[in-house]
Amino acid sequence: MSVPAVHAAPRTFPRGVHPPEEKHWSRDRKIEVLRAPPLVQIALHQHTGAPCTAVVQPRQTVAAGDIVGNSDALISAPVHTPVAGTVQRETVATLPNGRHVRVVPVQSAPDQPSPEALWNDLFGGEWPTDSISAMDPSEIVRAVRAAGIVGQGGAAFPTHVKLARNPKKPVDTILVNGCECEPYLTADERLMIEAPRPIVVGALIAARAAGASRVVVAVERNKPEALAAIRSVADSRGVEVLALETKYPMGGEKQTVRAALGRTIPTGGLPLDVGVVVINVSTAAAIARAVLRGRPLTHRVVSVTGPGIAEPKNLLVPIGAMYADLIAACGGLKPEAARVIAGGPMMGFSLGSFQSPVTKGTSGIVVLAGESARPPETPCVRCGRCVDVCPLNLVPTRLALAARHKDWPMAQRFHITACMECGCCAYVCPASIPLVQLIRTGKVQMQKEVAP
Amino acid sequence: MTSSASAPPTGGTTATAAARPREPRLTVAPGPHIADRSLTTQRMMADVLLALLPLVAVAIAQFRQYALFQIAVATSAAVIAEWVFARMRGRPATLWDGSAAVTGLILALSLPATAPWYSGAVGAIVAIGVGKAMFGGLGQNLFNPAMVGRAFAMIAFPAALGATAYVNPTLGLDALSGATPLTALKMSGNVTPVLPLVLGMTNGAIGETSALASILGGLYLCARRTASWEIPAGSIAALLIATGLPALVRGVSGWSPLHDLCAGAFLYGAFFIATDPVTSPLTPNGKWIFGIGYGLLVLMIRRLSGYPEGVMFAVLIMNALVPLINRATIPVPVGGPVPSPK
Amino acid sequence: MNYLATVLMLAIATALINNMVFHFFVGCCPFIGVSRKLDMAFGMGAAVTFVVSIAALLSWTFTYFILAPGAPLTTWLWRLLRPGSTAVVDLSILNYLVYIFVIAWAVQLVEMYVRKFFPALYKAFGVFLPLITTNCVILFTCLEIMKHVGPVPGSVPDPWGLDKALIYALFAGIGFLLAIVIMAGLREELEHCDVPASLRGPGITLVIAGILALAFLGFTGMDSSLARRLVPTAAPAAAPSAASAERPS
Amino acid sequence: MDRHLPTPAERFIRGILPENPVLRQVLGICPTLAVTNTMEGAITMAGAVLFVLTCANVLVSLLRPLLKPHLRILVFTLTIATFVTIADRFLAAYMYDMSKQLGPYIPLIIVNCIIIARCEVCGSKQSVPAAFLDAVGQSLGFALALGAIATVREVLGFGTWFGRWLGIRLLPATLSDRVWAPWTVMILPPGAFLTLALLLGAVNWAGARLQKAEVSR
Amino acid sequence: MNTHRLADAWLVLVLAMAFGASLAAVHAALKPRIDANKLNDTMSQVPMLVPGATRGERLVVADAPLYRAVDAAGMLVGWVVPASGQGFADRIEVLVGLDARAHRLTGLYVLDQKETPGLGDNVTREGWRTQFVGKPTDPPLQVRKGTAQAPHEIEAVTGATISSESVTAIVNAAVRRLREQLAAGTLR
Ligand SMILES: Cc1cc2nc3c(=O)[nH]c(=O)nc-3n(C[C@H](O)[C@H](O)[C@H](O)COP(=O)(O)O)c2cc1C
Ligand SMILES: Cc1cc2nc3c(=O)[nH]c(=O)nc-3n(C[C@H](O)[C@H](O)[C@H](O)COP(=O)(O)O)c2cc1C
Ligand SMILES: Cc1cc2nc3c(=O)[nH]c(=O)nc-3n(C[C@H](O)[C@H](O)[C@H](O)COP(=O)(O)O)c2cc1C
Ligand SMILES: Cc1cc2nc3c(=O)[nH]c(=O)nc-3n(C[C@H](O)[C@H](O)[C@H](O)CO)c2cc1C
Ligand code: SF4
Ligand code: SF4
Ligand code: SF4
Ligand code: SF4
Ligand code: FES
Repeated sequence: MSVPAVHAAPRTFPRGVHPPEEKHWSRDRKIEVLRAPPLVQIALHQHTGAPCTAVVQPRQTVAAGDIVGNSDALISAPVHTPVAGTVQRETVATLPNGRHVRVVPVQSAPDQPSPEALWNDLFGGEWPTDSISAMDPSEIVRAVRAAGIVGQGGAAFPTHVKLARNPKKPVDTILVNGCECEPYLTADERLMIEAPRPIVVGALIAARAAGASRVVVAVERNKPEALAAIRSVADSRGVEVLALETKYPMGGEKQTVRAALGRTIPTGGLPLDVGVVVINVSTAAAIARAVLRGRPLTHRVVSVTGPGIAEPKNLLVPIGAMYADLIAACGGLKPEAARVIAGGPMMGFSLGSFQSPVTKGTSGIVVLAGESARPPETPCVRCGRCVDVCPLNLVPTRLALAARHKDWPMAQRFHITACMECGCCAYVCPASIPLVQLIRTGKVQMQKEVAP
Repeated sequence: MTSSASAPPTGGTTATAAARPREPRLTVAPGPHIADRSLTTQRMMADVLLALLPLVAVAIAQFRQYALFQIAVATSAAVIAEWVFARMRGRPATLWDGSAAVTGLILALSLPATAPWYSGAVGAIVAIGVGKAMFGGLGQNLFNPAMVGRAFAMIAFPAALGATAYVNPTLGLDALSGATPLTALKMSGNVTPVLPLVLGMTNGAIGETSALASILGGLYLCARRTASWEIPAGSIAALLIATGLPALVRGVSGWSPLHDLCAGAFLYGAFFIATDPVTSPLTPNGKWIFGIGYGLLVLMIRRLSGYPEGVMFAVLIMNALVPLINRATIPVPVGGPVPSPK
Repeated sequence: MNYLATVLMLAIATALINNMVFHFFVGCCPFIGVSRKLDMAFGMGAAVTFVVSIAALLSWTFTYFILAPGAPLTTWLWRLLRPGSTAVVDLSILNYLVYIFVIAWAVQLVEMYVRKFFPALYKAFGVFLPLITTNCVILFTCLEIMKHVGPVPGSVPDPWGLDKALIYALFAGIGFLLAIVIMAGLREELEHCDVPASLRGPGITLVIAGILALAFLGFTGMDSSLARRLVPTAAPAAAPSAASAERPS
Repeated sequence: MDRHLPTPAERFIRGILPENPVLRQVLGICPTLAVTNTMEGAITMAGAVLFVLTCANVLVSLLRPLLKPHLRILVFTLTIATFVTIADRFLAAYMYDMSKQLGPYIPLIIVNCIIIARCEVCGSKQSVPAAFLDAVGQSLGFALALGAIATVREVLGFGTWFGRWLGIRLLPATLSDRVWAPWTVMILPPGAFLTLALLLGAVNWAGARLQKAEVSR
Repeated sequence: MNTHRLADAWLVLVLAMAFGASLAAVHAALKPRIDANKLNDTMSQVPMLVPGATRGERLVVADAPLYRAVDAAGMLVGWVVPASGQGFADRIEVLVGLDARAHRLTGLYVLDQKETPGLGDNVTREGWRTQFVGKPTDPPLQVRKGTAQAPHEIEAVTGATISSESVTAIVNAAVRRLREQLAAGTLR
């Protein structure tokens, strides 16, 4: 496979939208370590793939980093406890996306490591690169799986699956996704500024595992500080850093690969089909941690931000902490708060209850204020603005219409299954039609009704 | 469940948030949670009315009380008809989205100054009743309502809306004493100079006389993205190329491509009528095809048919082709079509 | 007059200006009944175009040689039976009977032929063929052609040769095809519209047909001005023919 | 043999409204649209259909014991074409004006779906009286529909009703056209389509109303 | 197999015979009347189109019919020329009346037209047609919008210039044809 020259990369992709960035709420807030809450709830299914089953018993005491759940399936990843403490009876919690999952609650022991110690253990200290070239790729993959690493960019796909070599589909490039194109969110940005080293080293380890000769870190142009921080580490290690146009959804992997490498991922395909593995910056750091320090994925950075939260912050939180804990740590909601969103405002889910645990895929909590509700829906005026912005060149209004009328031949004619639910179409629709929601339910219903 | 009005509400259920004693009112709704609010349906219609102001101004300057009369009759008839038909169908009143006023005003501006009261009224009632309500109301009509109404009125009252209706020297308005530029060309080969066509000093339908006013309003609409620029661009390009190539070969004498551009309702139609989002294609490619088709049809009807102008017919014929255009221009998704399951 | 101009004029006049559906109202039943889906509509339109051309060929031939007043074949036979007779033999009373059987026979023939030699084509529009026997587009076209067939010079205004009859039929079919395909496109769109219950189906289809008929009025006069442009010597506004204004007698 | 077939009287009544060929079955649309710009045209066409349909239906009913299935349609067509020719010649001889106005639409009765449909549904199955009354009922229904459409079109389009035969003028000829003018469009094809569409809509609407009223009772 | 089919079809054959016979009877009974109707369309106009004429005599010249208008004594008083051409909507068919030497128009009648009712079909109105009566045939007639000024000008029907021009062009062509034939001596 020929590798296109770097300067051939367009640094952007066609269509897409430019929502207000709104990063100022939290971009300058240093990452704070959240003290371990008295109780954490570790979801047994926080990734794409098969759920785990608990491997601990109630009342069993566990140390921080102990395994709590595991599965034999290929597409799955174990879960670990972020705190030392006592296991309690398994219960069920509802994740923000509406999925009901089994959770293992762990009551935190009174003595937990200090914030500084925790930070140093996870991101600080030295990150040597000299041993990487000697590592055994399958060994890396095994370590990544054992650490329970799944994508932290949103989809939460088990990372070891992506890194495992497939002779039919050779990988030439590891693309580290530091775009963070959702408005408001700043977790990845802060991590790049404060811990560039593990990110770059993790990417190099991933490249060794996947057999890639090239490592590229792609960051949107609106994060100059992060770009500089990554460059200061990357340049000396042969890692390329690319500044991409600021545009939503630049972080979607189809768009990132197109903008950074000039390659087009086929519909229904993966970056793998064009010789690329895409990993999020936090994922990269987690890989370094797992391989070099043997630490599982137990903590992640979460932005708690927006005009409706008292003190916007970037928090390093134990996976399993409750949304309520995070909100409380940020001074609580302001009275004018109107909507609380798990994730970014474009693709995230609004919360009805804060009694949900943070999972490996949680990137932020955005609290909108004031008149944030979308205006009421009116009839589609066929203006075609949704068509003008769809990054995948679909015709959203037709997809929504087909979904609404359950006209599956029409839905297929307009390629409904290609939609990645990015929300650009609904964002611009002058008639406030819930296009993404219609398309999403349409896809599910179609699958049920036109069984092969 | 066939009606779009019965779709689930987008904002609504108030969550019982247990986080704080002060309990803000929180809403739960599907994403995206932010919206580009610079353009709503209502805002689009307001934009059109705003962009039509220069045309209205020229109309009033030129045709005085006659222009005011046409605008008053057609616009109020359209708005009243919208209200009545919405009531008859038991649908929520849709007056405030402003689309009926746009239809009425666009229709009014396409009438001759001296058209009798019933032509505007019948035109507006047919526009809203047959052109819009029968198809299910805003957003669902397949033909441009204003042009449906105008076509009906024009064929119903050919003497009042046809070529002869324009010339009326007895009313004491200079603007009404000569034939319209297109009629003058068709009937006696007289060529009107370009400048009066641009400024709006000729006879014609009250809103069509000034090319400049149409361009000003039209550029505003395109800049606001209320109207798709591809449609006027395609139609103007098609017209200029189709008239310009023969002119290059034979040379220009008298009636030039510029005349074709500025005379009659071509620009008014290209910017305000062909761009009706509801009745034009969805994709940029489709919009180009639509615009080019409009331009060529106008030219063909002007040159070859019994009518001096072809805007209305061209728009209706292209409207009829929109479903076929939409079908032929389904874009290929980035990354190619969805692979068939196998 | 220039032959090409004649053909072009006849084609435009037949397909667009005097469109079968929008001007003459013939073929309304299939136009309403078979225009719900685009592929069906196309099949129906193609089948009609095909059959109407064949029916035109047959009916012109029958009319010219056998049925019309003074038709050569009939006259010859009559003279054979009654040498010396000078009467003008006229079988035109049988016109309608003959046409309807010619059409029925042509449909059968076409069906058999297409099924045998063009199975793909048969799949596309074969199902419509039997329906076409009672399709008035075909009969109407035969009747229009009949008006222009007169073996005796001067017996009809504007007599047509077989070529013109065939062009007329072909474009009559194309006009119908155009109308039904446009309508099908619109109706597929309409399936997702909130049309009042009492107008769904035939009602709204007729409303659209009315609007299309309005739109097609825009083509009025195109044939004659095209002829004038192609043949600049023709008199303004009209290309008068010297033929009689009489009906065939 | 008559398995719950409607009685002759029922046949008659049904043809007029409940199974009106145009308004309920949407058959015979072409002549309905083509000849209804004047009442004279509508009534003449309805008369021709009455003649052809009655003769054809009765004859088919008479022949019904002899009909072989595969030759049925052939016999229908032959019969209909013959009676249409007779009607056509009769008009040409005695109502030359109307014959010129209706032109090809009289011969088109041959392929009119109403007639074939009646021969199929009633003539070939029921007795002569039933066939006769069915034909008359259907023709009256046809006349009713044509008359309704022609009334709307002639009154709006010309301002007259039976203008040529009876000279009834509803709009004074002296009315200034600043006040009101006849609608030429109603005489032209668009008016025909729209009038029939609205009439169908009105009939459906009234039908739905009646049904609702019955259900609630 | 074939004979079997034929046996099946006896009803059709019998019917065909019966229908054929009845049609022949209808034809025989009505044909004279129908023919008279058609001819009358034209013939009954002759006295109106040519003053002094009482009847027409049908000729066919160069494959086209033509009528000699003769008075009661059988003397030639003028000609009636059938002619047609394209109008606004469809063909317009007219009869043109001329004096014996084709110097003046003596009448105009529109046999058939499909122009727009209320507009183009005003060319059939007597008020408009009488303009043609008495017009000299040289130079050819011309349509004028507004009031006619020269003797060879015809006022257009308001709102229907195209129909007016069509009729005028048809008349001019008919005149030209008759004058050519007179000049060539094919007619007397
Ligand atoms: C619309 C859209 C926007 C996305 N935005 C981002 C982003 O800003 N940053 C990111 O890391 N991943 C983003 N993703 C996820 C990426 O497509 C991709 O899954 C991820 O970068 C892979 O890395 P991971 O497996 O480590 O999460 C987005 C996905 C979608 C569909
Ligand atoms: C929007 C619009 C559309 C029009 N469409 C037509 C048309 O399709 N046909 C036409 O004859 N006149 C149309 N007109 C009117 C002509 O532009 C105007 O009458 C022309 O200048 C002279 O035409 P007339 O001789 O029919 O008066 C339209 C006017 C407007 C404002
Ligand atoms: C519905 C309609 C029907 C028309 N019918 C005719 C017609 O039959 N004959 C005609 O000459 N012009 C007809 N016209 C008018 C022509 O378009 C053209 O404007 C006219 O011939 C110009 O004549 P004027 O200059 O006298 O107005 C019709 C116009 C309309 C709108
Ligand atoms: C750019 C633009 C152009 C429009 N043009 C028309 C028009 O030509 N005629 C009309 O009836 N409505 C027009 N509308 C209003 C509206 O789209 C119309 O009433 C819908 O067709 C009704 O469903 C326009 C609206 C916009 C935004
Ligand atoms: S943006 Fe909204 S209103 Fe416009 S076409 Fe798309 S769905 Fe319809
Ligand atoms: S949500 Fe789907 S249809 Fe809408 S813009 Fe994104 S990819 Fe396109
Ligand atoms: S059989 Fe043919 S003509 Fe009759 S209703 Fe059906 S489609 Fe129409
Ligand atoms: S039978 Fe033929 S002519 Fe008659 S209505 Fe049906 S489609 Fe029209
Ligand atoms: S009635 Fe016209 S095709 Fe059947």
